[in-house]
Amino acid sequence: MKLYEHLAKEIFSRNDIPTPKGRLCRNPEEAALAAQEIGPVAIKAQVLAGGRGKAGGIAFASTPKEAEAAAAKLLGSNIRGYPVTKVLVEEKLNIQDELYLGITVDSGARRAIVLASRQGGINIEEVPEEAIVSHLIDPLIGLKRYAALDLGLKLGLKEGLLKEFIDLTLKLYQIFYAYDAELAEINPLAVVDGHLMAADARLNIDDDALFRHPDIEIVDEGSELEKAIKALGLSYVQLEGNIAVMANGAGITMATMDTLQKFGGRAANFLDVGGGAGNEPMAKALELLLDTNPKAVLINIFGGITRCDEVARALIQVKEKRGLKIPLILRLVGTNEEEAYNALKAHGISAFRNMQEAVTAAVTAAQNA
Amino acid sequence: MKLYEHLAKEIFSRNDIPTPKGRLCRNPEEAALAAQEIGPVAIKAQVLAGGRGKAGGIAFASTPKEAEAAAAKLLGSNIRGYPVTKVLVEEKLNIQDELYLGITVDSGARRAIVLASRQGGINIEEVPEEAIVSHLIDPLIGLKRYAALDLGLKLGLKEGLLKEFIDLTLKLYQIFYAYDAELAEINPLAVVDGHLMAADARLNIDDDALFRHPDIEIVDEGSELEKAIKALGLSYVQLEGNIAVMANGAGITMATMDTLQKFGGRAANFLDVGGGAGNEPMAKALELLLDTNPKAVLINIFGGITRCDEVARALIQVKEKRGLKIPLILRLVGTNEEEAYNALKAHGISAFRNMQEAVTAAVTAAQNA
Amino acid sequence: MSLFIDRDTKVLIQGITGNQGAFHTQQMLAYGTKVVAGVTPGRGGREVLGVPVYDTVKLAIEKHDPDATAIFVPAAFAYEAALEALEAGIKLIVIISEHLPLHDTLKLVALAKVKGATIIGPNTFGIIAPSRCKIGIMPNPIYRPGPVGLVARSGTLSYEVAASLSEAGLGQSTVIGIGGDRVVGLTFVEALELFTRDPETEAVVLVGEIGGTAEEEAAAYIKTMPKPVVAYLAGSSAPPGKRMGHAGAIIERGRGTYEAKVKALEEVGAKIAAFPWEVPGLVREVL
Amino acid sequence: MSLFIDRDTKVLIQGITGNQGAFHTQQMLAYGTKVVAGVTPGRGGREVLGVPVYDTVKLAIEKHDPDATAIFVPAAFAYEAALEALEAGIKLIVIISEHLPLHDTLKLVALAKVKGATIIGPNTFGIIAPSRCKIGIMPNPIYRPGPVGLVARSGTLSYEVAASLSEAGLGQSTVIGIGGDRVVGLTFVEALELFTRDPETEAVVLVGEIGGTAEEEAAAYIKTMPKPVVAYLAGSSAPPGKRMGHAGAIIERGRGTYEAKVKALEEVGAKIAAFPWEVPGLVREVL
Repeated sequence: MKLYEHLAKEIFSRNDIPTPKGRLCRNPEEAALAAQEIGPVAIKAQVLAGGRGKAGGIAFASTPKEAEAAAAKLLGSNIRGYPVTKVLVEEKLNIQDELYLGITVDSGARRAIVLASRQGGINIEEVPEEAIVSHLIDPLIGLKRYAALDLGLKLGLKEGLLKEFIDLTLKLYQIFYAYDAELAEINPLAVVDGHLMAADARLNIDDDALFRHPDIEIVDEGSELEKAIKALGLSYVQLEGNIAVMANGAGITMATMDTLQKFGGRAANFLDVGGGAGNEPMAKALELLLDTNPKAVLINIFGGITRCDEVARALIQVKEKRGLKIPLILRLVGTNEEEAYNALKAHGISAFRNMQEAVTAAVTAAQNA
Repeated sequence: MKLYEHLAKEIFSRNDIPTPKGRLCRNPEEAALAAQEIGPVAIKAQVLAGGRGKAGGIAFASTPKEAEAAAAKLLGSNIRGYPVTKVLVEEKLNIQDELYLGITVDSGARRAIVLASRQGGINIEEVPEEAIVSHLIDPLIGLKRYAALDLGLKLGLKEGLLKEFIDLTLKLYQIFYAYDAELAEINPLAVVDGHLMAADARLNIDDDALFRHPDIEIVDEGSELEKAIKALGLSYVQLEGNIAVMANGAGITMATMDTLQKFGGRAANFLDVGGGAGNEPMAKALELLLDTNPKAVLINIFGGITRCDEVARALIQVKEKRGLKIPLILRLVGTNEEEAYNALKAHGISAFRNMQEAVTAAVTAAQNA
Repeated sequence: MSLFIDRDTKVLIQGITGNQGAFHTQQMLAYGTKVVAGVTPGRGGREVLGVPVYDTVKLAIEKHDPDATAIFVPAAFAYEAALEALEAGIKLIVIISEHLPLHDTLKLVALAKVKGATIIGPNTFGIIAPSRCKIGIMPNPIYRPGPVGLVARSGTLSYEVAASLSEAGLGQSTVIGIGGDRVVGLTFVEALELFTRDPETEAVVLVGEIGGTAEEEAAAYIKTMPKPVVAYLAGSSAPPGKRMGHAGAIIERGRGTYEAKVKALEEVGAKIAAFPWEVPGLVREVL
Repeated sequence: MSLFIDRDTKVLIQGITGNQGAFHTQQMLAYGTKVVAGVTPGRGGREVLGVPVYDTVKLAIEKHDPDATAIFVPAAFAYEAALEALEAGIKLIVIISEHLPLHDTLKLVALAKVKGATIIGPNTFGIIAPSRCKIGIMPNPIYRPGPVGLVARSGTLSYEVAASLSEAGLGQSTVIGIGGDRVVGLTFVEALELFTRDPETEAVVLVGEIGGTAEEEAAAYIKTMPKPVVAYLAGSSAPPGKRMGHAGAIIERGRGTYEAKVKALEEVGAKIAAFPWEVPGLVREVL
C-alpha cells in the first residue's frame, strides 16, 4: 500500500529525517494560510500516481494569494487519473543538489537493498547503472553504519554531508524495517543550505503486513466496484476491454486474458476467485461483473481446491435470481466436474471442457452482442 | 552486576511479570507503614548474597508492630558478610506450589538457555537433572512461543497455568535480552491463587554491557580498597592470606597464587595489572596494597604488552616516595627486561628471573616477617 | 527418487486442524502420502483422519521423525510455524499459506540457508511426485508419472499445463510450485538445477508470469543447462503492473515484462508456448 | 602450513590508528607478518607505519584481499567491526578487544558459523605460527618453531608456558589464544581438532583455568584424540568464583572447579602440570 507523500513525510520526520516545513491543505483557503505562515511555497498534489511533477501536479507560489490560486487549480483536478483532494503546501526549497536514496526488496537477491545516487531527481530512472551504488542487506544482520559509510564514500560524499547521509540512511532503514515497507524512498534527497533533506518521500507498506500496523490508515484509491469485489476477499483489477473475465488463480486468470486477446477479444477486468472462495462470494462477484454490462462473460475454472459443483451452484443461483441476459461462456473442468455438469444441465446452462473452445466462443459472443 | 531483588522486581513488574505488592524500606518505621498498607508481610533483606533465606534474611510479620520489630532486627545485621541497609516489605504470599524459571548463558553451548522445573524453591540445585527442562536459544531466532509452549508442556502444565507460563517465559526472555542480562531468574515462580507470580527475582547485568544501560544504577558492594583499585582500571579481589600478589594477566595472577599456596604461602589478594596498564596506575595500586600491611608483596611480571621498564619505574617511584619496609619480591622477565634490571640495580632493588625462586622467596619472607 | 520427496517421505502437517489443513490432509492421504503427524498448538492429543495431532513440532518429531512439513496456518502465524520447523531440524518446509509479510519471508529464506533446509513457497501449491507422494493442494487426478519436470509460479495455471501434459501421454517426474510471492524459498534456478541432476527428468516445463526477474534469472541458467526447456508465460496482455517506485525500476532495468522474459528465454534456446495447450506439442519436439 | 595462518597470510588491522592497534601493527610487522592494510572509519587515505588505512573493510578488501583481520577497536564498536569483516567475507577474525558485551559475542559466534568464518576471541592474545606469522599481541621473542601445539585461555600465562617450552628446546607449531571470555568463537575442542589434523603438531599443551566447562569439554574430545596432551590449569587456590544464580549451578552440575577439570583431563590420559615450569618436562615424556 502506497502512503501519500504527506503521511510518508510525517513518519520520516517523526524518525528524525529532515523534511521541509509543510501543511496538508484540503481547500485553497487553507493553502493561503499555510503560505502566509511558511513564505514562498511549493504546492504538491497528494496523489499516488508516479511522475506527478511531470504531469503538472506541483506548483509554486510566492504569496498567499498565489498559493490560494494554485491550490484552487490543483484541488479537484486529475493527475494521471487520480483526483486531487489534498495538497501539501511546503516551504519552497533552495535546492543546491539532488541525490537519490531508496530501500526496497530485490526479489532476485531475496534481500532488501539500498540504492543511492549522486544524480537524483525526476530523471533518476535514466541515470546510468554505474552512477548507482547499492548494498544488499543481510536480514540476519540488518543495515549497519559501515555499510552506509561505504555507500556514502562511493557517492563521493565528504565530512558533514557524508555524516548526514550515513545517519539518514540508517534511519530510513529503521523506518523500512519497522513499517514492513516494500519501498522507502527519498527522491530527491536534496542538499539545502549544505544539509540533506527529504524533499520528497515515498513509503509503500507491504499489504500482507498491514495487520501489524493498525495505526496506519488504509489508503485505498480503487473504484467502488474494485472495493466491493475486494471486500469479498477476491482479487480484482479494472481493465479497458468488454469481456468480463473470471478465473480461479492469478496465473490462469492472466492466461485467460492473454488467450482472449490472441483470439481477438479484450478483457474488461482481471478477477481471480482462486483459493476455494466458496459459491457465495463467487455469485456476488459474478453479479457485480454483470452489473458492469460487459458484452460477454467468460468464466474459466480448472477445479482444484475450487470445486466445479460450487461454481455451478454460484452460476445457477445468479441465473435463478436475475436471469442471464448477457452471454455467459463457461469453461469448467476438475474436481467434482460430473456433479457440476449434471446440475448445470438441469438448469439449461452449457459449458466447455476445452479452454480454447470457450475463449473462441466468448470472442464470438462479444462480437455478436 | 547483580541487581537487588527490589530493582529486579521493579523491572519485571514494568514488563508485566506479576510480582508481589511491596515497598522498599530503609528503617523500621517505613516497614511498619508498609505492613499497615499491605497486611501480613514478608520482610526480605536486600543483599546480593545467595542463600539469603537459609541465612535468616527473610522474616514474616502479621502486624505493623511485628513488621517494625523484624525490620529493626534485619536492618544493620549481616547476611553472609553483606550488611543489610534496606529491606523489601512484601505481601505474604499464600504459595500453593513453587516452580523454577531461569535464563542464562550456557558457555559450552555458546547460547542463551531457558531452564525450568516444577520443583522450584530453595533446594532447586538439588533437583535431579531429569526434573529440569531446558531450551537453547538460537541468537538469530530468539525465544519464540512454540519453544515456551514446549517447555510448559514438558513441565506438565495445563490450560491457564500453561498460558501464563508461556507469556511469562517470553517476557523474561525479553528482559534478559533487552537488559543484556547474564541471568534472569525467578525462584520460586510461585503459584498463588491459581496464578503464576515472581515471588523472588534475580537479574544480573553483563558488566561489559552496562554502557548500553545508563539508566541502571551501578550496584557495587565491594570494599573501599576494591573500589579504589577498580577505579584504576585494574581487576582486584580481596582474599584471606598475608602475601599481597600483583601480576599481569588473570591467568598468571591465579597461577602465582596457586604456586604460592603449593609452596606454603597464602595470597592476600588477586590483583591483575595486565594489558599494559602503564606505570602510574601500577604504582598507585602497589601503594594501596602496601597500605594493607601484608607480610610480603610478590610481583610476578611476564612482560609482553606490559613493559618491564615500566614496572621497574612504578616500583622505583613507590620506593622513592615512601620507602619499602615490607619485603617486596619481584619476578621480572620479558619486554625491555635489560633496561628494567639496569634501572632497578641503580635503585638497589633486586629481582628474580625465575618464578619458582621468586615464590619461594616470598613465602620465606612472609614466614620471617 | 524424485526431487526432495518419494514414496517413503514422512510428512508433518502444521495447522492440521484448520479447514484447509484438514481438507488437504485428507487429499494427501488419499494420494498415498505418508502423513505421519499434525501440529496445532492447543490441540495436542487429538486425531485428524487418524493422524495424531501434537502441540509442537518438537513433540511430533520425537515420535514420528518426519522428513518434511506442510504449513497451512494463517499468514500471521506462518512465520513462527516455519521457524519452529527450521529450529526442530526439518529439512523440507512447504509453506502453502499465502499473504506472508515480505520481511518475514526474507528472514525465513536467510534462516533456511543457515539451517541447511529448503523452503518451498510461501504461497505455493506444493510439490508432487506423481503416484508417489504429494505435499500440497494440487488436484489429485491430473498427474501421471513420466519424464517431464514441471516448475511453476502459479497453481491453477500449472494444473492446466500438467493436465494437458498427462492427456498427451507425457507424465511428470516432479512438479514444483515455487510460490507466487515476490520472494520465495526455492527459486526457478534452484529447481532447474535439481531437474538437471535428476536422472528421471528428460525435459523441463517452466510456467512463469510477468513481474519480477525470476524468468530472466532462469534463462541465464538455462543457457548452460543440458536438458531442454519449454516455457509458458502468462501476462502477455496485462497492463504494466504496480511498480516499486524508482528503486524497482533501477533494479529491474527493463526486465520483468512479457517481452523481456520471452526474449531472454528464447535467446537461450527455450521453446515458448503461446497457449497452455501448446506445451505438450513443444515438449514432444524436444524430447 | 600451520593452523589458519602462514608466511603468506595477508592481514588487515581494524582499529589500526588507535594506540593499541598502531603499537601491535608495528610489532607484527617486525615479526614478519604481512600486514597489508588497516581500517579506521574517518581515517581513510592515511598510512600507519607504511600500511595504507581505509574507511571501511570493503574498500580495503577491494585493494588488498586480506585473509585475516585483527580487531583492536574499543569494546562498544568491536561487534560492528567484526560484523563488517564477516559481511565482507573475511574468513579469520581475531578479536583482540576485550570487554565485548556477552550478547554481542553470542550473535557473532552464530553469524560466523553462517558465514563459514572462524572467530578467535574476543579477549584473545591472538594466534602465532612461530617464525612465520603472528596475528596478536604476544611478545615476539619467546616463540620457536617446533612440534608442540599450544592452546590457552589466558595470555601472559601462556607466554610463561611458551617461553619455558622454547627454553627447553621445544618449539611450537601454532599457538592459539581462544580468549578469556565466557563465550568465545574458537573453542578448546575445535583447536584440538585442528591440532589433531595438523601434520606439524606432535603434542598439544592446553593452558586452562577454573570456571566454565571448556576444559571438561576438551577432556571429552581428548578421550579419542590420537596425539598426547599436557595441561596446566590455573586456579587451584582460588576461592569459588561468582556464580550465575541457580541457573549456573544447574548447567555446571559440579563442573567448573579445579578438581573437576583435573579429574576430567586425567581420566582421558592428559598429563597435568602442577606448575607452569613443569610443562616442558611432561611434553618430553609424551613426545
